[in-house]
Amino acid sequence: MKELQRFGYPIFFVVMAILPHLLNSRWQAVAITFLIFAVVALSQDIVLGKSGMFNMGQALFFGIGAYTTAILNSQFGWPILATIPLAILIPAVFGVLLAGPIVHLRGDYLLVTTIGFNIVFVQVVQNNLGGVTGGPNGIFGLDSLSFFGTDLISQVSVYYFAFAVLMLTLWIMRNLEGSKPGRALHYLREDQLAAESIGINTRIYKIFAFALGAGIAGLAGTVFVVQYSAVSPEAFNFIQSVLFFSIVIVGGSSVPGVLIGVFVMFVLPEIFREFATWRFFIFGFAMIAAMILRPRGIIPATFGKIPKFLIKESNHGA
Amino acid sequence: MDIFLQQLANGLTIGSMFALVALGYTMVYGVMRLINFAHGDMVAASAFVGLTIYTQVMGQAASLLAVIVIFLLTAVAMACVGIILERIAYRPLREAPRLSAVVSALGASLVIQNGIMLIWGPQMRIFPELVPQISWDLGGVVISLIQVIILVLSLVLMVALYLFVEKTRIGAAIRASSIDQDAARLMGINVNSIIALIFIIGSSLGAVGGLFIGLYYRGITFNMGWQYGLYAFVAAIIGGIGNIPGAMLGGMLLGLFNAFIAGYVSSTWSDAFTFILLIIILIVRPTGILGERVAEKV
Amino acid sequence: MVRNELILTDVTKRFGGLTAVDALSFKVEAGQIYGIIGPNGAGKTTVFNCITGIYKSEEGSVNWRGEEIRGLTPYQIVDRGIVRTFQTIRLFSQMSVAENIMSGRHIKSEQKLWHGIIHTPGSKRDELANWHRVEEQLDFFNLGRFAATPVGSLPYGIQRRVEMARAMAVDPTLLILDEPAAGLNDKETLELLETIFKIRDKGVTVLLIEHDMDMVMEVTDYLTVINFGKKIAEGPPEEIQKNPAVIEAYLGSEDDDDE
Amino acid sequence: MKFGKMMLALAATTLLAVPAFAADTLKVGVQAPITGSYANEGQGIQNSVELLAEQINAKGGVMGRKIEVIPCDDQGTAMAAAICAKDLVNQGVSMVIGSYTSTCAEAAQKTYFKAGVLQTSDGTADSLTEHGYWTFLRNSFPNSAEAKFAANYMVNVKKYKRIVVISDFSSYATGLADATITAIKKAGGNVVSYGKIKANSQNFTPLLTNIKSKNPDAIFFAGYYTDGGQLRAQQVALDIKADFIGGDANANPDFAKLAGSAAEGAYVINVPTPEMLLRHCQAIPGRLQGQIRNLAAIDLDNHERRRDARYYLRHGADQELRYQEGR
Repeated sequence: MKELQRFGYPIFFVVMAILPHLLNSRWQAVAITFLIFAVVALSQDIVLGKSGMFNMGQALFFGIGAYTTAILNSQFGWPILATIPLAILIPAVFGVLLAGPIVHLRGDYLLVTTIGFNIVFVQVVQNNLGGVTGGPNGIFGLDSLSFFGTDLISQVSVYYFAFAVLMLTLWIMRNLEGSKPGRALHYLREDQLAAESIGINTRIYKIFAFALGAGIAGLAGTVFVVQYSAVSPEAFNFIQSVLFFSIVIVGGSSVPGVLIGVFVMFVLPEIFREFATWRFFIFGFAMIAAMILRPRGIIPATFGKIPKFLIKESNHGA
Repeated sequence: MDIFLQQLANGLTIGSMFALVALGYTMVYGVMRLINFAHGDMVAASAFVGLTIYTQVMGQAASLLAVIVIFLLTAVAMACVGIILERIAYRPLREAPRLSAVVSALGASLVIQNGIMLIWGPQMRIFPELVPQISWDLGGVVISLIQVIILVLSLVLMVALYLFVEKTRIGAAIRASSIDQDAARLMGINVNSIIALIFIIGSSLGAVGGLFIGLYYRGITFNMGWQYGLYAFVAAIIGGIGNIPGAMLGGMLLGLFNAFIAGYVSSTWSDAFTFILLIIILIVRPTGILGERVAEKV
Repeated sequence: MVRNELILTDVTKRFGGLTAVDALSFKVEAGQIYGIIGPNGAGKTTVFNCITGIYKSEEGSVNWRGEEIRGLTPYQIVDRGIVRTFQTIRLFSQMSVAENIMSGRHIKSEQKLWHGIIHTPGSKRDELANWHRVEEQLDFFNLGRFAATPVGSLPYGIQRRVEMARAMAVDPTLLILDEPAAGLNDKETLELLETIFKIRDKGVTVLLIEHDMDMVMEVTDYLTVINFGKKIAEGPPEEIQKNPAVIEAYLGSEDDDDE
Repeated sequence: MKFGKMMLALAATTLLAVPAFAADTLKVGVQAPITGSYANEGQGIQNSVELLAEQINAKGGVMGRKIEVIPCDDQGTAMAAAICAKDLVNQGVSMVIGSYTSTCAEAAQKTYFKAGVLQTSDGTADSLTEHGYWTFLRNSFPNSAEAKFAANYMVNVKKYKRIVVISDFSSYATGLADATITAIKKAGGNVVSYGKIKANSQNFTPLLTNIKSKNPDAIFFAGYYTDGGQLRAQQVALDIKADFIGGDANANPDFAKLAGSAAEGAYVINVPTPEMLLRHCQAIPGRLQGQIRNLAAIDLDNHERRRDARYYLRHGADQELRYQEGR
């Protein structure tokens, strides 16, 4: 495990950095979607894995981010890059507004409300609210990303943009781990009453988790727009939320776990396209088998990130 | 006024189907703390099984007796599937974190849904008109025979289930297991059998629901289970999950919401309004309308 | 300078038809080790829950340092220097001992929410300083060698210590212990007594519920005895021991189960 | 129906297939929702194309080259469609048939255009042809055309005074419904209500009860036959006397099976058979540049003697076609 941590990340980064040059355009597209999904799954992990809140509506925030970028670009002609702050901020604000009234709900009740919000969102965009969401068709033909006048059209450049966003997300996740708010989320996940009784305002931190998760998912939404030059309601429906939910649980809510989860839940089905109609039948069995073999996920969440000076000799187990 | 009554009748019909399916969720949840996401697909599967029994076993005989036999055979078949499902997908995960079992259930849902597609094909299958198309016009309110059958039979089944759980020894064992499995085990209750029984009851009720869908709407598709599952699950939550009368109430309410919102407010926004209403209910009553029947120590 | 006094006046808590705590009044003075005893189901833990904000009492007042704290949330009460442990240990069982104790530093830490996203030199300093405070608690409770061990895998007695260390990490003014000796063997109980005295010597007022009469008599300065939610006696331990009402209340109810 | 469309699609694309490179086989991609909620249609597309390819190969292929079919599952989602498009292009297809939904067609269009791969689609969204990609060919008429026909028929032929329009939430159905409403208003007709149903949700009585109170004399349904049949059945069960007019996606024998005895008297707007379309296409100068600007719809009511929709669906509506010229 320690070995994996020491060498795993550098190897991962190096492989990911050279990956697009080894792939043909189909697999480049898969790899980009992998990166986008990884970011959304990590944002879901903040809410579901780290804070233990049963959220089955993460596609909502992903969608709000994507639609924010798409609408600003198509209606107001903003360059994609300029939409990024709002694509983060607006989902985050929604995260606060929507989570505020519901975070006191326990487990499955929270689950239903998040599903509900997701369904409401899809209906809102389908019904073309305000005439800007493009209805069931979505919004097409959006601009590509451009840096100071240079359009980044090629798949490779989109890949690196998505990769940069993933790196940013990983960096935020790392910062979160080693901070007071990050630990607070762990505490409330483990035992909410104990957390309250030790002085943690769990409500604020729950909302914080939702808002942070929403902001990151929103950023992923922008990357989605860059990749597909389009948004449409079905990309952000409840089934997608179920996918992100499953990714976190199958992977186990650690960062490598979530990345492997995205690979297993998204890339593997792509690899096994040849099975055609049998694909999801087999995939369902695989999900069951994965949970039975690794009930806590492929790589379970690890705690115990404590400063070295605290670790004394004769450690018990650890 | 007659429109109101008509919507009431519509709502109660669909609501009783939701309630039947919701009972499957709530009973499993009550004992196992598991959201059995595969339940909706079991409902869809039962409609297909019922149709196959009609065409293959019954030789397309259309009589009251035939319908009853279809119901019974389907219920038995689905009960077996339910037990197998529990053995394969849930039993190994009893000690695992709760959400692992939920993902296993999602996997099972994919298996069943795609299994239906592989066996019966992706196209819509159509039920014969097994129930005569009779309807009565009661002063502007049209009620059909099948609606009456659905309503009455659902109510009978629900009351029977309620009495079974509340009044019988086995029912007491079910309730005991849902409060504390370990304590129930110590009291000599075979929790494994209770769980198997729960799956038998839940799946059979789901089978009845699935056949109702087939008989009433007649067109069945392999992926129709999702939405019934989702609505029934929501109904169970709204009523207070683990709570049997709660599931019935939740199902009925959801049916009525559906009818009145689509009928009076806006069909374009029916889902949005329905879910906003449900979220508001949960904000006001955080453990459902009737409260959940799950003990938790503070 | 306000005195560190906790004054309960006519606190009443009902659950449906049952009155768990009935017009209870008592006063804990600064520097005391104050005990609340009573038979099973007497409402002791409910009193604690009312003080620490887990329940809100229907009537009466809970006054801390001259401020009414009835109706505040648990974390607001912790912010005012009152911290508690639980009868059934409530630790963050998958997390290490050090992380558990660090949770006590939460309220003292200067970090803002956005420090969870971006670290600053200030937040890094704050983080390190708090870990050093954790180290102090590890040493004080002799838990140093378990620092990195997940709490859930430790024996019960050590878990009790971790829970107290976590509470002490808050730097409380008033420490509330709910049956701290429950489940401990004699040796561990003795250690516990010493620890409680050491905590008092740090200037922390201690309020505890205990079932074990011997231990209570030894450790407390002052006692309140409750039964069926009502106070039946109060006074120093040696007086309480002789009180006929207390003896009666305890007769035949010596079993040690939790309530 | 579907099979017919496929035949047309294949024929149309092979017409244009320029033997640019001398490969042994002619690679034909099929981009279709093989899994997901349109699995039925998707698998239908795949099977039809494979069957056709077999038949054509049995006769010696196209210009001496055998057809090789390469299917790709777009799951009905834009994301998977974009991946599919790239995959098929990589595998060297020279034409792609399918993508059942407008969304998927649109998500894939640009990739095919850049690679110079011909694409046909059942997508009816008007926007599909607005980019002007020369590689894109419709095999369905755009919504606006059917809408014009339907509106004209309802307002001027049948003289309906109170029309209700129903669609589902799909882009096809909403597009058609919106276009139809516009066309009805343009023709001076009166739309009293516009309702939406959720596809496959089966329970349409609440909406129908509401519609009943509006006393319509016609219900125009822009969705698919799977819902249309049930909608019609429930309409009759609720004793709503209005005429039922289904959009072209209702033209499926299962519509009548689903509606059961209620199918009697329902109208379905239909497109002509592929042979007719082809005949028509070949007359277009410039040879299929852009799109097939063709449509026709059948006025089922012309058959005075047999008003039963079931009859037409069973026998195929290949007689007495009334063409209406596209733009």
